[in-house]
Amino acid sequence: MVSVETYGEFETAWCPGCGNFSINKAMKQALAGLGLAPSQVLLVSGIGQAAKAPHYLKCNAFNGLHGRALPVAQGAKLSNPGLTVIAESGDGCHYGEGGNHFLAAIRRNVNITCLVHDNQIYGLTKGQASPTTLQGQKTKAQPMGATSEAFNPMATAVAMGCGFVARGFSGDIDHVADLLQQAVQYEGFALVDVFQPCVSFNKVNTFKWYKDRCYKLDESHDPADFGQAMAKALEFGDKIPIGVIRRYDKPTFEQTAGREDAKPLAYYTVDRDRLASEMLSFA
Amino acid sequence: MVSVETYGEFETAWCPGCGNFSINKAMKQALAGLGLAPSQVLLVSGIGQAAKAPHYLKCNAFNGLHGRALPVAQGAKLSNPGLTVIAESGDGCHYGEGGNHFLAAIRRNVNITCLVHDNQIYGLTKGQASPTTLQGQKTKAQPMGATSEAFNPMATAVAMGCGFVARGFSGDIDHVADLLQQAVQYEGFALVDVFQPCVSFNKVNTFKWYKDRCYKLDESHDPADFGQAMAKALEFGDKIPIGVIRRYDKPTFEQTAGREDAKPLAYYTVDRDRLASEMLSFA
Amino acid sequence: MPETSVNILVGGEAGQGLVTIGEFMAKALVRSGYEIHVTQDYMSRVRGGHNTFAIRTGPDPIWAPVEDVDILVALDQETIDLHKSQLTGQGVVIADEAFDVGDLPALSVPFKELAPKPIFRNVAALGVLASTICHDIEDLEQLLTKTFGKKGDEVVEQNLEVLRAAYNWRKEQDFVVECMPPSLVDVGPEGSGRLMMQGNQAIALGALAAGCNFCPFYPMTPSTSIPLALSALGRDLGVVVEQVEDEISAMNMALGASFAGAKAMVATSGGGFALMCEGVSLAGMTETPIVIALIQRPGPATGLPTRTEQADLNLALYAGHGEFPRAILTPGTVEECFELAHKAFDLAERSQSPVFILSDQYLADSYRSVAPFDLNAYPQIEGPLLEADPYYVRHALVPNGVSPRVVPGTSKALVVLDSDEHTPDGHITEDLDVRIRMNNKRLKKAKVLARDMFQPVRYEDEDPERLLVCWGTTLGAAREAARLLTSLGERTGVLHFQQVWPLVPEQFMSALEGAREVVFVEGNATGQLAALIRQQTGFVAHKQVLRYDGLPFTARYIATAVEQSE
Amino acid sequence: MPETSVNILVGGEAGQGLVTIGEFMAKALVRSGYEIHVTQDYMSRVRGGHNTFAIRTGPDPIWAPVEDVDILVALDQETIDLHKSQLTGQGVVIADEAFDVGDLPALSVPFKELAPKPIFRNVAALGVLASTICHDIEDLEQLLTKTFGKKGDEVVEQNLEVLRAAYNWRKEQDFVVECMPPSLVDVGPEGSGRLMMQGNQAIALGALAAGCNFCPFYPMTPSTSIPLALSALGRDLGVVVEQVEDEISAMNMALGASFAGAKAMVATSGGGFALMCEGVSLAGMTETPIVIALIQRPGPATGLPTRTEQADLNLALYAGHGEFPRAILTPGTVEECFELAHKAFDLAERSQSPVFILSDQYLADSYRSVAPFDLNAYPQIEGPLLEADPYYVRHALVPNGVSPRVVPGTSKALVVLDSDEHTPDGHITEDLDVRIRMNNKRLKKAKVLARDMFQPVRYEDEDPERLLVCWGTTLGAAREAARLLTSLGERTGVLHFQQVWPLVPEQFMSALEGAREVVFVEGNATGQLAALIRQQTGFVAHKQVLRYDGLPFTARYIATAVEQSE
Ligand SMILES: Cc1ncc(C[n+]2csc(CCOP(=O)(O)OP(=O)(O)O)c2C)c(N)n1
Ligand SMILES: Cc1ncc(C[n+]2csc(CCOP(=O)(O)OP(=O)(O)O)c2C)c(N)n1
Ligand code: SF4
Ligand code: SF4
Ligand SMILES: [Mg+2]
Ligand SMILES: [Mg+2]
Repeated sequence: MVSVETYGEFETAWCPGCGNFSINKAMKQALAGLGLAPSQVLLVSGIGQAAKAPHYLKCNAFNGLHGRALPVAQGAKLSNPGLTVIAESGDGCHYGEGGNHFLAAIRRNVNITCLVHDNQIYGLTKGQASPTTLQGQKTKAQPMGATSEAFNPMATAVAMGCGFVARGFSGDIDHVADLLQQAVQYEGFALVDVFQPCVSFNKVNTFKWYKDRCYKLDESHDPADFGQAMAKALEFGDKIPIGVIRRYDKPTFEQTAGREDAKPLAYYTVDRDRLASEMLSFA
Repeated sequence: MVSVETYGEFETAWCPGCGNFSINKAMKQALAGLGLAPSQVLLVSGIGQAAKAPHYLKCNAFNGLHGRALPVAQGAKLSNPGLTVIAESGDGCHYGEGGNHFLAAIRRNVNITCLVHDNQIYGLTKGQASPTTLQGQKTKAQPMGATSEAFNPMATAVAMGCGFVARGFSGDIDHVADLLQQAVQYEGFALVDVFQPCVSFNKVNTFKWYKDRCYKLDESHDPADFGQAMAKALEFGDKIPIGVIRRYDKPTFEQTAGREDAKPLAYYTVDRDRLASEMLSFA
Repeated sequence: MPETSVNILVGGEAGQGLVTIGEFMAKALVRSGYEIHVTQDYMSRVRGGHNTFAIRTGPDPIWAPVEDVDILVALDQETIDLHKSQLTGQGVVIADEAFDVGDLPALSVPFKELAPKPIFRNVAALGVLASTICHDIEDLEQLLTKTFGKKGDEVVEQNLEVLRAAYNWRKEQDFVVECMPPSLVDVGPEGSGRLMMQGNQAIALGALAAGCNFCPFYPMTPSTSIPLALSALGRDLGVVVEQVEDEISAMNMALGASFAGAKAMVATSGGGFALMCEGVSLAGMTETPIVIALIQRPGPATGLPTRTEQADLNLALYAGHGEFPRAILTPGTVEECFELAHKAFDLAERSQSPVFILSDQYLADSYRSVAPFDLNAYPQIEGPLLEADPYYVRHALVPNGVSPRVVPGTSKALVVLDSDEHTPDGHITEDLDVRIRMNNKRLKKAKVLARDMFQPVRYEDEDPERLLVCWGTTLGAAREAARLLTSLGERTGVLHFQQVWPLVPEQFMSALEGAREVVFVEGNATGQLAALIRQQTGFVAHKQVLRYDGLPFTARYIATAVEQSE
Repeated sequence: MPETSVNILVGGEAGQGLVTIGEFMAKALVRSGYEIHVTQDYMSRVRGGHNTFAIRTGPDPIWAPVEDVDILVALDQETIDLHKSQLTGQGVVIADEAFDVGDLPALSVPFKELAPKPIFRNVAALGVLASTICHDIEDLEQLLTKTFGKKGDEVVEQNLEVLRAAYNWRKEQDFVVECMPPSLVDVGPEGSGRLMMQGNQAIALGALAAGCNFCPFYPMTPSTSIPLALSALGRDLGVVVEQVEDEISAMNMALGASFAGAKAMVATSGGGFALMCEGVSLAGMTETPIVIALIQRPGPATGLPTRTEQADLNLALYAGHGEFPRAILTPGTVEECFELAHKAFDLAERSQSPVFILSDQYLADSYRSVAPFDLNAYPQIEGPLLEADPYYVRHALVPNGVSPRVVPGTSKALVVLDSDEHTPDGHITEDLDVRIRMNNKRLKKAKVLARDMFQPVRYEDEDPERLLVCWGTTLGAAREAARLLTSLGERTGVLHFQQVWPLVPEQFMSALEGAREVVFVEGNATGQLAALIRQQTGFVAHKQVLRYDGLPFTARYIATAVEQSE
């Protein structure tokens, strides 16, 4: 039986008080709750503070390039549909450098989870604005304030027809764990954006800032309804909803491409006779 | 006085019957209508059939790399705020290879126009699915049908808070010209997506297909209203609205960054004394 | 250089169906046992412009294009105007009677009469052409029937009628025909059994034979035909070929797949590859096998998207930041495309490194007649291990640097990769002693690659006074040029690199030092292989023949350049 | 090698304020006329781990780091454990009294008493340190007052109090201090007037002096400090510095800006630059000037993000598909960072090509004491033309290949650029004769670059038996090593390349050929400059000293390696 302990305890390179610790806990809780052994799980990350997460959990891991977690995750998942694949990285990684992959992954709908540690800042590179940094917020690199409007990943994902869109706050570990479980169980691309206070560089969006604003969506919210989902996705001010904002079923890439039950490509062998007959199409 | 003729007549490399010709006409009409001399206009494109457009119009032009029209356009505009800058390219270029720039440009809100020749296909490379190709549509490269859901640029732009979002159909040149004029006059990033039948490779979204579906938005549509705009942005079936889907005012990048009336950087000279005094901050 | 060959040039606008004529004729010739060599020259547009499809054919092997044209099939006036100067003494023009052929020997064809609708014109042209070279009409009838079969009997019948009418029309003309000499191959009722295949198709087939099963791609001429062929040939085999959002994604997705046990490949060209550079470095750091088909076209930037060049050798050699080993294979023929693609997967897996197949538009699009490959002689390449104990570490420090590679998810073992410097277990580290050890480990794998490489091959004169040194697709023209130059007086041989990296000087220095004059022949402007060989060996080329106008080499081009610089 | 120098190593966890201590101390030393050489060694994390800030200081110029530590300021126990073996005979440890210093000579500081709150500890440590090297306290008081001034009088007072208490505490200890020898510079009431500046800051300043006014960037260690300095220094000058979505955007935006008349620059490191490769090719094709500051760190892939290496020379040399000219400048000192950055804009504009400034983390982060630059001696670089007639063509075929460059929008002229091959007017073409002419035109500009380049410079022994050849940031350590080796018996000199491309062999062959033993010293594992020089000249290095553990060279490292391989 797997338990939270199965996933080990590791020394991290994170700052004391960082929200990443809670997300790490939530991840262990979620995986344990799903009964997944570490060898069944693949965490793929990019580069950033959040992207170090796969090192702090027993699992298969591919800590790749900044911004490129999603392509790697999809490649691995399509090669081994049996793996539980989670692309876990920062807001800068997934929405900044990796923005184009984010758009494409939503449309492609491969059955993976995309977990975003959203601290609304670039942590590892010491405090520049990220796509989700609020416009006007002053940072080391933006002493006059961030010039661009903040990216709203929830609204964008909902507008693009993403089938599972959720938001959490690292301050509520059980809730994040629950969202992660739902995301993994959802058949298709599932986005989980988790607010994560960066104690070192984001002096605006602090634990208290989130705590004061985040409220949980209750049953009155129907994530199957586009209008309701969009309304909640856009709510970002004194009150910010957390929970499953959008959820509905649609065919996954695996289903569309007939690869749902495909055996891992690692077991693939060429059918020589068949290939020989294909070759004759050139005759 | 400038007129449509001011912009010249050119031999093109386009297929007879292609929707690009009409967009080219509409562009000339719009620029002439705005009274802009060719030397005041900069067309920036990527690579594709649509991206050849700047060669077929008298103007300043930067026909750059596939997918990279928007960064070039923004760089040029910020260097010379007096130029009318239009980033004109195909759906593959702007939404595919260039997807991350599309997201960032909306958020940055530099005062440029983004014109998309949307033929829902990759033309120049001979008929592969583009981001806007409908799911399941069969192409040369997707003989089993396109696997991803189609990208909805209108809904994405509206969800992201884009200030000007419009759609046209090359079958109605005057209307496209009008949209382009409004887009250029709009202060900020303006998106104009124009349906453009590709007679060579898109056998589904033909002239007739568009003609049968497109209807013009009338006064009853209020582009200032998010909900209405989103509803229209999502309408893509038997009926497809064309016109200005979304429009509202917000500060441009130039305004936020205090560069609205900046003189062209080409006239810039270093203020040596000032720089010398800045240098002393290292003492 | 073939004893006898006929060079047929079909020219016209894009969209006029010249490729259809060319492909039918070429296929018919292959089925009848002839050798062919097709050179496609087309513009970066969908309609209009001026494109050509040149079939050089005959009973003997043909290695390269030639300038001289024996039969000019002109679908438009421009084709006549542009190419009439290439017509040989025995040459003939096949053109619509409305075109102005001047006083050229011509078959002025009444296409309007022969083809009821414009759409049938190319079949009519095919009929006239086939008849002009005395090709058996039954062979073409079979081909057309097979090809149009799925469009229904009526379509087939209409096409056959036009074909016959055109074929017979030519026969009735008062026109002396030099028939092709008979082919040297036994042709049974099913044809010669030989295949008509392009370089890129052979790369796809070789990859499939090696076990390739994953290819994410972003379309880019002239590489796109590789994923398309992989998809067409491999769909029923379970091969995953998916168009993705950009080249960065293609490369990273391929690495994710390779990590998870797929045999992955990407295919692209210059600009697309430039975007993959960071990913190449990731492959180097994570020791993930990846095969990269880099099909060159002239740059810089978008350049000439549909033409040929050999200017990205340096890029392939140094792409990606940091230092790590790689191999670069450079096929010279369609057969080598197959063989080297197969080998590329072997090398990638055995060195856990990026391996390049560096070809170019000329060979990519060039059809040749090849014998069917004996697939059993080319086994599926061994993949990674499926089993390991739970204490497995991915980058164990083993003597040759190649650690046992296990796949995640097929055993209890945990497999960890990191783009940061890492300890043998794959976890991030900033221990600088470990850094040195891991960097050495990775670089050591260069030896594994060097031990098992394709030696440069000598062709033609074995003890020449003059040696033409070339790599990749220039082989054929160099061989023909060597024969031409030998016939002009100086014994000339060829040294061909079908692998340009790593280089093992012992394999070729005696050849370089044995010739009085060593001429490097490269399809670029700066002599990239010559510079590399100087860097590695100190040997300085005596002469260079460079071409960078977008067209492939010919024997005449090389011979003229060599003689002029005498 | 300085006659007398003191090496102070401040070590501790990230977040403990060691950089604050180091910067204050270094600044105070500079103001007092001392030379300094700061080496920063830090981990890729925000808190914890082990970082050091080493100040080597003395009255004479200092060129490189050393291993030996004279004063070890240990903010944590780990610093003592890791660095105690580096302590010299006269060395001393400054550490909290709670730490275990064993039998090392130590000042065990009662930080709890001296600093009322933990946040003041680094000021307390600063006080003890300054007092240990007999640095005048008033100087530090001024500095603290100036720095904390904007935080209010109370903060200033609190800090000053702690500083004084710590300073005086040390004085009361029974501890013999070897004071620093006096500085050689006249120090007025305003200090020495010298600047404390890092390599990257000097690059930014040099760029601004040249007229740089546009820098889109994506953050990447160790390059980010360039845009940050450009922004801080240039904001009021009207310079546009904007963080963008990715490096691809940064490069293309910079090219759009350059086209429109800005003096544009990008700054990045390995992986970020890999993403810019396609854009480099675009600059080459469109002949758009662009300055690229490529600040190296160890690869492959993410590698060691905060350490140093010189392994991207080949990448800079060959980045981008196709063939086009470029220049690569490799500063060896902070002064050269300024000078070469200025020159880079000149070369970029005069050759309409990409020009690289290739530095690395070591020099990027290294503070030095420099004299203020005489800005009037470095004029703003001439930009493109603002006027042309309406018949202007952008790529006119002129003898040296450099066509007059006009900006769009400032005259009636239309300016057209194309990434495809183009006619002189910038419009797309597939005319293959034009292709040859345009390719030749572009390549010809290499001559313009070669005519006006930085010659390699000789240092130390002018007629040495042994020559250390190095490039970029290795200069200082090589000079110190040359002196050390000379003192050990063999006359040793240095040849430093501050520009590695283009290379003009006449400028350095006599130096290479004049020495009995030529040793290439490079911060990479494969000897990239040595290979390049062999490629260009045939000269083969006799010996190589390579380092790739992420740390900068020292004289001892080089001398030991040279001697060991004897
Ligand atoms: C191609 C590339 N560009 C830039 C970087 C530098 N870089 C590393 S992490 C990072 C931002 C991290 O921000 P985020 O993804 O939000 O993660 P966080 O550290 O905040 O958790 C950047 C810009 C890089 N490693 N690679
Ligand atoms: C980096 C790069 N990748 C791929 C290509 C090949 N390419 C050229 S145009 C094009 C697609 C064009 O589609 P779209 O933008 O929709 O334009 P259209 O031709 O349909 O007008 C592609 C994939 C390229 N030139 N550069
Ligand atoms: S820098 Fe911010 S995000 Fe990174 S570990 Fe520290 S608190 Fe967390
Ligand atoms: S291929 Fe399509 S988009 Fe391109 S010119 Fe032809 S019809 Fe137009
Ligand atoms: Mg972040
Ligand atoms: Mg398109």
